[in-house]
Amino acid sequence: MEVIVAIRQTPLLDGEIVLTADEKSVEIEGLKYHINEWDLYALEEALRLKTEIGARITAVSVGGKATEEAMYYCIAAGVDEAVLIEEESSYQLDSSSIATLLEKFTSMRVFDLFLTGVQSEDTGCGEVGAILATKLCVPQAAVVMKIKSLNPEESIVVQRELEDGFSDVQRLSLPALLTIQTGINQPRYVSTMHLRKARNKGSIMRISPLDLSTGTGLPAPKKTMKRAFLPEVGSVKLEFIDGVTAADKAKNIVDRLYGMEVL
Amino acid sequence: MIDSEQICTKIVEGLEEVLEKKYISINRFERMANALIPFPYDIEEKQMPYAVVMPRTADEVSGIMKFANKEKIPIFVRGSGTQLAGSSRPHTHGIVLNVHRLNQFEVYEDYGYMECGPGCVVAQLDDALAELGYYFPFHPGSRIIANMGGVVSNNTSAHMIDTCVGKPGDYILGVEAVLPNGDIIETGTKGFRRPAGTDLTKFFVGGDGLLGVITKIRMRLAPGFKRARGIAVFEDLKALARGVQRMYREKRPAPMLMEFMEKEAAKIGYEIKGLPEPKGSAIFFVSVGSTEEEASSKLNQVLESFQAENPVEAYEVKDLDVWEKLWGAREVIGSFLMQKSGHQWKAAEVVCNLKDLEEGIVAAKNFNADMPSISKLPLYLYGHIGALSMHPGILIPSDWNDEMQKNALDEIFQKEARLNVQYGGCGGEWGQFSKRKDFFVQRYGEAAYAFVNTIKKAADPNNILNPGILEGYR
Amino acid sequence: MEEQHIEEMKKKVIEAVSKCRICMSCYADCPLYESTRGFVTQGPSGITRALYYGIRWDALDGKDGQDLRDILYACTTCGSCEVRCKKSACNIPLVEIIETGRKLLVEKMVGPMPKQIKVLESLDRNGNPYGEPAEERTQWLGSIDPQDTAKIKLVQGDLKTETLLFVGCTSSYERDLVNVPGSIVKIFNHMGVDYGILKDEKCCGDPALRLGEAGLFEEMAEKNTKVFEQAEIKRIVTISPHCMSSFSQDYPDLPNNITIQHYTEFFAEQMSAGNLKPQKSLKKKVTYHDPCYLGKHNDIYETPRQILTWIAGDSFVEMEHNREQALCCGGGGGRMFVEIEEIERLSEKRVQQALDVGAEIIATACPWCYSQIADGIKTSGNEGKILVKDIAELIAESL
Amino acid sequence: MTKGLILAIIEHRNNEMRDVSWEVIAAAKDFSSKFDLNMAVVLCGCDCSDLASQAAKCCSSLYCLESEQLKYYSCDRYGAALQGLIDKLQPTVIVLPHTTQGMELGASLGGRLDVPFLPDCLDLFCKNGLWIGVRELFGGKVRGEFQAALSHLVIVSIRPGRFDVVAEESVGNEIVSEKILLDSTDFLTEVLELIPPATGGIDITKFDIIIGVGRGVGDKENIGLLESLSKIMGGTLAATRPVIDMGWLPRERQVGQSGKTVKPKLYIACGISGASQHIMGMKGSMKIVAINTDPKAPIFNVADFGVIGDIFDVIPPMIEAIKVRQ
Repeated sequence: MEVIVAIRQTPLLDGEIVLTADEKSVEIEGLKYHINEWDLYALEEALRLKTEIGARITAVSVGGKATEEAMYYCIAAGVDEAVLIEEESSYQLDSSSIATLLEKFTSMRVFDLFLTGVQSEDTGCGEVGAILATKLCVPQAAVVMKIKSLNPEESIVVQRELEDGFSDVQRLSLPALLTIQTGINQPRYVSTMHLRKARNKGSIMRISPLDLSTGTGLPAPKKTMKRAFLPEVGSVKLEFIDGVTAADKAKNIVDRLYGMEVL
Repeated sequence: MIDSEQICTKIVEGLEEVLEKKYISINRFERMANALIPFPYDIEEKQMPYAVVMPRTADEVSGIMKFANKEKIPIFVRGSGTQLAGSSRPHTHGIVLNVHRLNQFEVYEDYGYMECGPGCVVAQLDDALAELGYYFPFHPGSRIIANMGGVVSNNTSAHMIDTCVGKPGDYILGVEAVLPNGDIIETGTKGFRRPAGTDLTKFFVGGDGLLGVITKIRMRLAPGFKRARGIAVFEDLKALARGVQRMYREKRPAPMLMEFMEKEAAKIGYEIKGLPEPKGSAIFFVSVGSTEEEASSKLNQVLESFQAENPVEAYEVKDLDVWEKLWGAREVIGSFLMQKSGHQWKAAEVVCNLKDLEEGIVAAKNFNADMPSISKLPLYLYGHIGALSMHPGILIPSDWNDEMQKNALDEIFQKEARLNVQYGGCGGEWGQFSKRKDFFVQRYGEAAYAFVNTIKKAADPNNILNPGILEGYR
Repeated sequence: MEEQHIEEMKKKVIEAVSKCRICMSCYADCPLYESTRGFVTQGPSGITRALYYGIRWDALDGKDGQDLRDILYACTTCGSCEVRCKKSACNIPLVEIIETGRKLLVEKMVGPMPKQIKVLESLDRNGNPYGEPAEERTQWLGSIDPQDTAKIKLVQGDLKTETLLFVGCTSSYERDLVNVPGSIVKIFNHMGVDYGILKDEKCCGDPALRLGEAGLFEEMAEKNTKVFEQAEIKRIVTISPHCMSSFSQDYPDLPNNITIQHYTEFFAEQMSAGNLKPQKSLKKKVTYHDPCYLGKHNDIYETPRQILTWIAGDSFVEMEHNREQALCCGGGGGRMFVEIEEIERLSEKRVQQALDVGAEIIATACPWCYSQIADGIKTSGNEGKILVKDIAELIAESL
Repeated sequence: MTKGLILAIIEHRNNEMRDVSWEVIAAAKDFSSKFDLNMAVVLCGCDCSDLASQAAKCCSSLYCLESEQLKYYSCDRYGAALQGLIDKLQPTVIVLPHTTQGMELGASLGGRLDVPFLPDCLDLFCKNGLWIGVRELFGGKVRGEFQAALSHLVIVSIRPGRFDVVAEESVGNEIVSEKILLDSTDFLTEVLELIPPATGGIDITKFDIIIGVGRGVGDKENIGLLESLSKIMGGTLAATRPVIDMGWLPRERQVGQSGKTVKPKLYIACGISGASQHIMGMKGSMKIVAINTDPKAPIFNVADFGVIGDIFDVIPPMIEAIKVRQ
């Protein structure tokens, strides 16, 4: 059974977010990167299928040199093949361009199951999976929290997490695409020794976007970020409770709440 | 793996009402761990328990037994698992009932007795009672971990000399036990005068775990003793044996403890403890009395008997440090030899009669001479000579495969049986069945063995409780 | 056949465990067995035999792998079982076997416990196991006596120092422990010792090794060793026994001309040399809790007691379980980072043992023991009846 | 040049209209007047006539695509059904709520029609013929104006809870309902069942006072502190998704997009940074107090009162203060 899992490296969110001089986007120089949290769960789900039914796993990512680190992580974690669609300015690509590149790549191979994360921590669009499935004309299910059963080469039954505690169960014929929700499994810890071995001996299959016959260079983005700004914090009604020590603030907030008979 | 999935879940569901779910484990490693015994050859597939349960009360034990009877699933009771005749290893699939949580302990000084659960640890009780000035009859080598349920079911004397303090069972006033069908009964008395006529206590104290699960033990609080300590070194084993024979024939007061170490063993022990090399086999013994003087006078009477066999030396040890070293010497031999050789220590229990002790001690010294697979292994002789009990200890290589280890063990138990039958003695420490069933039949005959089976069949028609112990196994 | 180093680990475990005679004596001293439900796999030979069969049955993956992981990571690695096994049985290296099992499970991507993964990530990213920012490492200096901080040499770049005070992560970041490094700095300055503290001190790596991440530990050890060599350090004084134990027992190529000392060793030396004399003697009854990584793992039992006798004279009392028999506080072996169900909390039992000898202060010499015992005092409702103090605090208060 | 059309796709589940549907109709109304567009609403389902009449009360024209095959939402069925209507109506803008259904449907329609899709927008405006959506980045710490490429049609999904619910006005309700039959051969998915939320356990929506537990609590052991605060206030504990994922509190206490929506009298957010998925589930509370060490945390965007500080320093004195008053 052939499983492809899409990975993306996103900047680490802790710490100060700084805008570029032209306020067109976020300053990404100097930010630390890690694998998008949702994609870690998708990768783990793929590896679970490998241990349980011997599926063959290919990890694919669109990114620049920095993304090599994520590819070595996937190799260390146990994927059979790591593919990097090398594009240094990948941070400017929007979801549909990435989906198009992935579609061109995927249509060159045979696959039974394609896994992506529901969305990425930074842009939070959650589009790539849906666009890709539509372009590949394969059935899709979003926000999957459990693979209930799998009949290789035939169909897969998944449970999807909906709002207000609802969930639904869908059967999809294979090949199919799933977007994976966090909490579906417990991602493994990849040890330093495995990472070191992957970096020394692991091999990343590199593809240039141009080999993906997208005609004139990179696919045109469907949306581009024109301006970025820091939202002024606090709603109009926000009042910060004053007080020198935490204890003073605690007492003041309790007094205010009693004053308004909320308590 | 056995297709035990459904059985395990059936057990968990069946026992859910009986005891807290978190004390029912079907974790594969916990099930294996409850089949561990001091013979560390691998667990066979058929010995893998389905589940482990840890009841806290007699009612829970009763519920478990009733369930097991209904479902025909064997129950194997486990305390610390240190019994040296292999009774703690399940012989077929079943449920292990671990008594660890049945560890209530209460001292009723106004009644003059204490009550404890089978899961109490021997050393903890011993220390607690010693602090209150009471005597504790159990003193097995594994006291720091052995459970009361085990020592009482075996009625094991170990170091304690029967002729001085009797069997530990003599101090037990009564028990509470759960029968194989789940009924809970109480036996014995709350007074000191134990029942004349039928006293069901005896079915459980020294019952080899055949007829019921002990859930409470009531034991008399006997006053502690004052101690006097002595040592005697004899040129050769025969002289040592004659000394002991003389002690009994000259009606000397029997000591509470009387250990001996044959020269080779003593040499190692003394060396480790930094004592000068012994000039022969040594006896260390403790005489007891209600006062120091009484203990000392008893000790000296025994020394008089020893003097008559012209020992290299024989004297009362006044200096406690020297005594600690001497007594400690005996305890370190086992670990020292194992650590030096990386092999594992296995001992037999040869018990002689008084008349043939001289011959018996020599036979014990050459214990492994005529046994095919263990004759070339090093042998060290020590034991509780005051009770005419001797431990020929052998170092079995730990890299021997399972089959070779089992053969070695078989030969040890076979030779032990042959000598005990020859000298009319019997094991007083590790129970009568499991790996030693053959001795019982050779010594007491088929009729006696059949009689035990009849009692077992009556009490446990479905053979639910500890199957395999009575049948014995290789 | 798996990679070579995994096969080696398996072989090492099988060989070591097959020497175990299963005499079960180690259960008499195991704090885990004593404080949990009392399953057999919550005791030393049960844990090692579980690993043995995990390898024999090739059951290191999936559900079995996770069960084995939960068994192996519950152990506090206190070493009490090894003390017992050496004295009365086969001297099996039980802790080493358990830690080899952890390394095996980490390489098979089954270990460590889920909660401990963020500890390893934080060690790698921030140089401490608590997820605190690396640049706030010396922030604790802000909350101690300014005269003391003024005299401290913050070692950075090519600055040198002969004696290094290695503060450690817990003493640096744990807010209610700030008095411990504060006291040590006060004592150092009181004696006029020429010493430095690393500006960008990083964790010694001990938690990584205890959790079985040998590769990460090697990298951290290598980096720290370079820093020590570059600063031409001759003596490292640590606040935590875990750092001292790691430097002296686990660091592969620390130059042997560097003396590694726990601060009690250094202060005892100074006291007997007359450079450090307690002025005020401690009136309150004080007892001493032996940290496992000071006592059992490094045989340092008498030095801390010497200090306490100097300070408290005969109001220093011994608990029933002391030195090799001391009860573990439950914090070692990665247990500070994961919650293991305790039916009877070890820290509470230890507090009770102190109260039983009438102690008003429990002195110890390890930040983890300190937090565990402080917690035990709170949860057992003994606040006000007894206090936990680090020996450094007592020394500082006696000057 | 005839006026353009904005088409709103509304959602229902378990035979009930979802709140977000009223919000999306309100947004469509707002955009249609702001950008001078006609407006229509479309509802897919099977025998949903009463839902249609309900919706029709608030919009002038409503299309109801009915088919047994549309009983449950699945991406390919709804996509196929809507494509027919879209070809017919040639809308300029399609707007739908950014829910699990909306995000999937919007993106796949975008892929299917090869038109731009602006997901999870806080606002929408138009500058010389180009549509621009305001979106959040980095969990709300930054916002960006995303301009869609020039196209005859743009699909936009709007952040739930961002627009107020539309008021009912009895407008001339022209309902165009069409029974449609889709070619089932190209359906490769089948919805087997819809599972309602697990009953039993505590229903946090019933409480007036809720204490929200976020990742800032640090460890399961520290939840006891918040437990005592909620007990003394007579409230109950709720939690964000990461806290539930780590198993510190049961699933039924999860507030947010994939958990419950609560509207208590008082919601105290402890150590919650304020991810949009969580804010969605609690922003309707009457009074919101947020306790966080980071003054820039997005939670303060919805809070009435902000307490800057560590919850371990603030909450114990709060408990004391309340004890004193009781």
